[in-house]
Amino acid sequence: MWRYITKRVAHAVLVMWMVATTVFFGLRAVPGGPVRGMLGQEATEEAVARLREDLGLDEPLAVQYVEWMTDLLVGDFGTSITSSEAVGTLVAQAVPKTLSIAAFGVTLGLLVAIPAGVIGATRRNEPADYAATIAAFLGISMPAFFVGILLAVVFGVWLGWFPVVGYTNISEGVVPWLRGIVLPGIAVGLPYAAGVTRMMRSSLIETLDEQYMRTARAKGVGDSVRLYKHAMQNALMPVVTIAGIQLALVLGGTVTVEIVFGIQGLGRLLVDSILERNYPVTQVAILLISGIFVFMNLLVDIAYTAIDPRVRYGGEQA
Amino acid sequence: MSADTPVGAEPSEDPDSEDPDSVDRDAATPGDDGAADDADPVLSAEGLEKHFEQSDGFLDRLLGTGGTVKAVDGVDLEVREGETLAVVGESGCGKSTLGQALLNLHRPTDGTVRYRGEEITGLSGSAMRPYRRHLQMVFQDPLASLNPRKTVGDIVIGPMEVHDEPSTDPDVTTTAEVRVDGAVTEPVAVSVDDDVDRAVGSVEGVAAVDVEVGPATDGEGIEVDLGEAGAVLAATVDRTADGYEVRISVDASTPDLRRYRAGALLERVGLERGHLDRYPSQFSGGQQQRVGIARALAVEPDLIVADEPVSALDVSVQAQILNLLEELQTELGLSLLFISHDLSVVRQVADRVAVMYLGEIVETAPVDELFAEPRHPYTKSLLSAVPRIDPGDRSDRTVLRGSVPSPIDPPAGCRFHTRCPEVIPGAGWDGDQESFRRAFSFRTRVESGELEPDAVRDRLEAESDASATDETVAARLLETALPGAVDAFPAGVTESLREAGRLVAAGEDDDAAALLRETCPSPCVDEAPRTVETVDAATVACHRVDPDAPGEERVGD
Amino acid sequence: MATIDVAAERDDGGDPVLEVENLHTQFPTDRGVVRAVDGVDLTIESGEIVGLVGESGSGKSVLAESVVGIVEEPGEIVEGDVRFDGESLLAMSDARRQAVRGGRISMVFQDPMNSLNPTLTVGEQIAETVRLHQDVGESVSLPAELKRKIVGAAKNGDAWRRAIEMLEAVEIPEPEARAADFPHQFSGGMRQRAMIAMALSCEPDLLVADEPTTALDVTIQAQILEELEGLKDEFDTSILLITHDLAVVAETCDRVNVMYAGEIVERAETEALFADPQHPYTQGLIASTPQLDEPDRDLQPIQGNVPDLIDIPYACHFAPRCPEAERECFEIEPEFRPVGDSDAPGDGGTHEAACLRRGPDGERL
Amino acid sequence: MTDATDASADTEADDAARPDGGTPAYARNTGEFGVGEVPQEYETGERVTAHRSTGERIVEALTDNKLALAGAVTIVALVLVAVFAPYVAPYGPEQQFGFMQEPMGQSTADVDGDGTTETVTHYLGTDSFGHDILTRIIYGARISMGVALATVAFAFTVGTTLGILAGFYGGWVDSVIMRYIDFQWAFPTIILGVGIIAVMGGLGWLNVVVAIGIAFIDDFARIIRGEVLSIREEEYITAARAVGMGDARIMFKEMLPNAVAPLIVQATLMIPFAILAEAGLSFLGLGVKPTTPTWGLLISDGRQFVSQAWWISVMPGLAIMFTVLAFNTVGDGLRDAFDISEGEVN
Repeated sequence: MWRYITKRVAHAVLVMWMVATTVFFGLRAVPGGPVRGMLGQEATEEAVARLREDLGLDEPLAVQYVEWMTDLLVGDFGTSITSSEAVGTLVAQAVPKTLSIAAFGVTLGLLVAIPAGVIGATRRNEPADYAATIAAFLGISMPAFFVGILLAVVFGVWLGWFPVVGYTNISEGVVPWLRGIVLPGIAVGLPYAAGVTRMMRSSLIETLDEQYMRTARAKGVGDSVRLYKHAMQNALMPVVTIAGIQLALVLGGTVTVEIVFGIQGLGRLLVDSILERNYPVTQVAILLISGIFVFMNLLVDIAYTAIDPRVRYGGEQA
Repeated sequence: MSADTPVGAEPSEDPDSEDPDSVDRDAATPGDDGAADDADPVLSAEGLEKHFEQSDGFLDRLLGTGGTVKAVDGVDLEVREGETLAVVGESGCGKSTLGQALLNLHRPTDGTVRYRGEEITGLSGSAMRPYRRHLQMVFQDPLASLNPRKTVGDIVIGPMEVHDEPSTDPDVTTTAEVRVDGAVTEPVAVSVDDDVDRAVGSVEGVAAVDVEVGPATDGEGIEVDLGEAGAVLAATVDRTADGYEVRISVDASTPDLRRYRAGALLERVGLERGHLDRYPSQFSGGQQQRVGIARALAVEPDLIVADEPVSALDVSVQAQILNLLEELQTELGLSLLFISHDLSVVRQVADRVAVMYLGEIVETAPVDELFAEPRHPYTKSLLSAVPRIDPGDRSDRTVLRGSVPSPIDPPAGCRFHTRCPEVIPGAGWDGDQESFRRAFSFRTRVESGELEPDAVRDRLEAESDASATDETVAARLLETALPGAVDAFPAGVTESLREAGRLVAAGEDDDAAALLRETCPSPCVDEAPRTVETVDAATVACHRVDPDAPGEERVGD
Repeated sequence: MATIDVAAERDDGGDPVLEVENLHTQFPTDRGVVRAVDGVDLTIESGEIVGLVGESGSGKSVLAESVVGIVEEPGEIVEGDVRFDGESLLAMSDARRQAVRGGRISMVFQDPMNSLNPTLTVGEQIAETVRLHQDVGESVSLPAELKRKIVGAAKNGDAWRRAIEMLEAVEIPEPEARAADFPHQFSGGMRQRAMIAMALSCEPDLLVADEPTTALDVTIQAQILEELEGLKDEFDTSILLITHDLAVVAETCDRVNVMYAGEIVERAETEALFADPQHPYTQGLIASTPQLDEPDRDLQPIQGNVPDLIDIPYACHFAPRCPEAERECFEIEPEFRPVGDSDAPGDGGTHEAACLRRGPDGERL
Repeated sequence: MTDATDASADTEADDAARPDGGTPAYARNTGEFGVGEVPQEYETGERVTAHRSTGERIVEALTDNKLALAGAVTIVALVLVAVFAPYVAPYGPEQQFGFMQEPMGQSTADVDGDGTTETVTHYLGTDSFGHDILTRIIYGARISMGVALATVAFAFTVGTTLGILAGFYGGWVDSVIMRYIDFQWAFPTIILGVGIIAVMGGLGWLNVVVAIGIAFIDDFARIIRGEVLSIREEEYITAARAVGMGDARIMFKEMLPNAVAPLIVQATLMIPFAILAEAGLSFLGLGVKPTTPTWGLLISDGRQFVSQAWWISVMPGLAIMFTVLAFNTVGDGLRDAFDISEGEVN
């Protein structure tokens, strides 16, 4: 088991290193150089030269690279061009917002998807199954920001249950914080839940046809025990993998939903920095979002060992 | 076990540019049974090894995880002209890997493979292609070995396209078997072009065309009927002074020729020409296997490696396929490497048998000798384990204990020592063979590390609700792991066995193993047995049979 | 779900352990109705090993599933009866039927690789059977079972100890340690032994073994068959052994039923059947089975293939492949008739075959 | 003799003890019907399961799965609407009417340029600039669908070739491609798209196609590699190698016909993701130029007016939903027809 986990951690570190390297080179590949990109066409040559210097862009590439890496490790992300605040502080405000929306979306998604998948599989071709399948289909077909807008219109504007704009920090009380992230959370969580429901349903249907389920039936095990004790854990294995992969949907969703609900999260930060050509912020934002994604997947991998004994207890004894 | 694909084989594959068939197929008269000792064997292997790397990806290698699976670990064998050599062994002994390694479908890790004396070890891609036409393969799963999206015709024609068949073979003589209807009075001389063997398959070096000559329906002259072959052959008749001259020549495009040959092959294996355009899923298991055989025959190979060809079939269909293989072998002079786990099928089909255990050949012998008096203990146990229909044939059965060890780290010395009922007592053992075997099996159990004293302690405490001392745990360990009574041993032995039990109970497995190695040593563990050539060209790898094997004179078993 | 304790009601009356009478099990498919079991009669006396031999597609596995009552959707038993110890299984209430299934009738399957649940330890899977059918005072309710699964079962409960005893009975080395292992840590042979241990853990009256040794090597098969015979006596269980391997039947079974295309065509004491096979299909099967000690005789295969079990029009299902078929064979249902010479050793007049061209002089075609 | 069984092999008569195909030795007496012969009235024609080519299987999947059929019809309608937008759309894309009219609302304008104003109904209402929303959606369909199909085509070609090479050759080729896929997988689609657009500078649909196209390469490559790996282990591929076929022939003649089905299903299921991704980018203002009316942009324009005129954003959103739903149902129907498991293609 520890071999599997160390392997996954090593893999995650490797991927993050590659992400950092790509961002480093991607930035330098901007047409006309990052500084020209930042200051725009009309900036004077000498202004461009000065900025290049204090951004350290004139040193040889290798030196820049080492510097970039060490800064990252130590957490010094440089300063934003437009607002000349330390990128670190900007990011520090944004991360909790994105994280809370994503976390709310994922937990809500799983709490809805797993039971829906089970109902879909156990009561096949009955009204409950059709309802779950149709809902899953709709969930997959709607972009997060559209769901966000719909929710904002219905629950925000018409019913007024939840705030439509803005994010209240957790420090000001859990309930207001929660009220603030319910709508964006659902908007982000719905497509995620849809994907997980479909996978849960088909995986459970396959598991119920397995040979060991017929053994359980031949042993006289009752239906409910057979479903929850014998089938569920086996059916969850592919679902956990898909839940990991589909996290990309959630994080992608937060970017657009933050715009809909006017929340200054990582996504918003990223988009604004691109529009303002504020590259130091852009590169850190991309790095962090990928970082969250890779870390979440690492958690999913570790959760997988809890579900699959074959991974926990190695190979076959003689 | 990640299959090891030929990496870097150049992708461009152009059948026409392959170098001319460098190996002249000396049409040795096929079908002469028994070993033509002077001629090279059709296929031979010396010290052949194939190991699979267990770790998949450089992260694994980094962390040094995963061992190597020694699927084939030093095999010598040869298949002679027109002979059926059977390789028999239980699942996991590496017989399938051996079959594929011989044909370079797995790149051998070590050792050499020769086809008619020429080395072909490790050849890949186009270098191996000329040899592949002589070495074909039939597979275990009838349906899975046929491409589901291709018609049976395409499947059988495939090999012809790859090897640019049907090409004429200068050594094959073409003749005509002429039957002239009585009504034709004048003499009829029939000549056959010598490339007609492209259309009609050759049997024992001769390609014969059936020609029927009868009176022409429209009055005068004659009419030639070539039967089915008429589709691809043309008969030109010209009138001469003293009768008729008929010339038979090939009159079809290569694709048509291939389709005709494919049709003939299907009929040869017991299917119908009409099946050419069907898909594999539209046939029964037996019929699918016949298509597999037809594909193997498409390029008239010398040798066919049949990997468990009948294991997936029902008994009655199995018999049909076995008879078909036998007929084809006698008629076409094929050599056959027959891989199977079913001893009754092997007895029915084989001329010589090689018994394989955990990557090594432990015994080879002509089939009658092997079944009449097997020499290697494993072969004996295998034979005795097979259930018999006729009660008369059932002798007392020696049932092997334990299961096959894992090929990742096979047991030291003779690989069968962990299960061998006739393990040889080392020097200084003054008890009888049976008591040595019992002590020795306790030793292998301790060495395998399977004994878990604390699980035994839990059980004892659960049963007796009193805390279990080392003494009671040791006693229970001995009771379960040592077959038979503890004290039925020569003097010092019982004491050291009990001591070993106590050591294990105290968690000192290594000391216990060391003590047992002293108490009951055996040459079977210290040294790997040599493969000894016994009287009638049979080989055995066992100390018992090796005249100058190490260790004390053997106690009569 | 209260456990109805059926163990106590074991009566040793005259009834045979199992009586199958004119059983029909069918599978409706879009191509037509597959008559997997097409009118089968079968009896098993107490303490007997009865063999059911036939090729794939003969319906023998469906017959086994019908007896145990786990026929998969959309299959169903449409006609006939299955009586266990004289009481009809089909008429039983679901709760009672479920108590019998696993408690007094248990089953072992062919494929050891995934007959055991990969997420539960072997000991737990056996202990579960014991809890379900023996009064060990451990609850089998869903919450209790889930707690056991998540928190881990108590290692000193009666059910767990019983599980270890069963593993020891089937000669699995170090049963205490192995009980806590997962199925993927067992070899094929050991998994099949664990299945047998599970099936025998409640001392059932009938063990249905569907090709138990087909997927195993011959040396492991010998071990398991030898153990099976020993366990039969130790647990006083009758066994229905289903296989396609004639030699296994010849060595292990007391009586044999030969099944072809949904029907039983011949039944007899084992010795009589192999000494003097009567039905053309049985003769064909024996003639096409390679035998270790008679290599010189040539195999005589049965030509053709097993028929598609969808509405076979002709009476005797073997007629098209039978070398002796007459027109009547296609029209008249072949009834069972005594065929062996009753004074042959071990025949006892029970050697019957369903073939118009066999039987006492008067009735033969 | 209709039985497609073993026609008596045409070897010469063997020794009498074992006539092949004739009556076996154990037969006690010879009946009127030999082996394989059946009386006339019991002739059961040989039941052969029909073989359906990939095309037939697609048609069959759509006909008997009602949902998939509905999806297919919607897609065809959408494509027609997109192609013939100028003729289908009630008004010109830039024509302006009353601002923020209710759906089904009326407004008066000089539509046909003859000086007189007519009353005009807006089925879906008008947006903040007075454009008719239905017209904008119809023109928007062109870009959204066009970009989506181009993106999938781009990702399909690059991703499939990478996947086949990695799957077939294995060894270092496989691990290099897999490392690239692992790395790219770390970026959620939108993030990678945004990043690429930032690097490429400038908006416009070509940048969007390349950005999302690159972002989808890893999905295609990973799934096709899995497919090729499983096909490579099949026995008929070992048989092809045993016959002596070269790598190129095995890859394209033996493997590809079997990989076509999952490829089709994966492509169909990726189109909706492409539509959503393009809409996302346009919504962020990083996609196409503001002048081109894609659905994402329409929603983004309507965002500020959500409280007064909710329909400006909702209507294009519904358009996206129906299109994506259609593709999903067709994709699902095909997946069932080719009986590919959900895990294989998601």
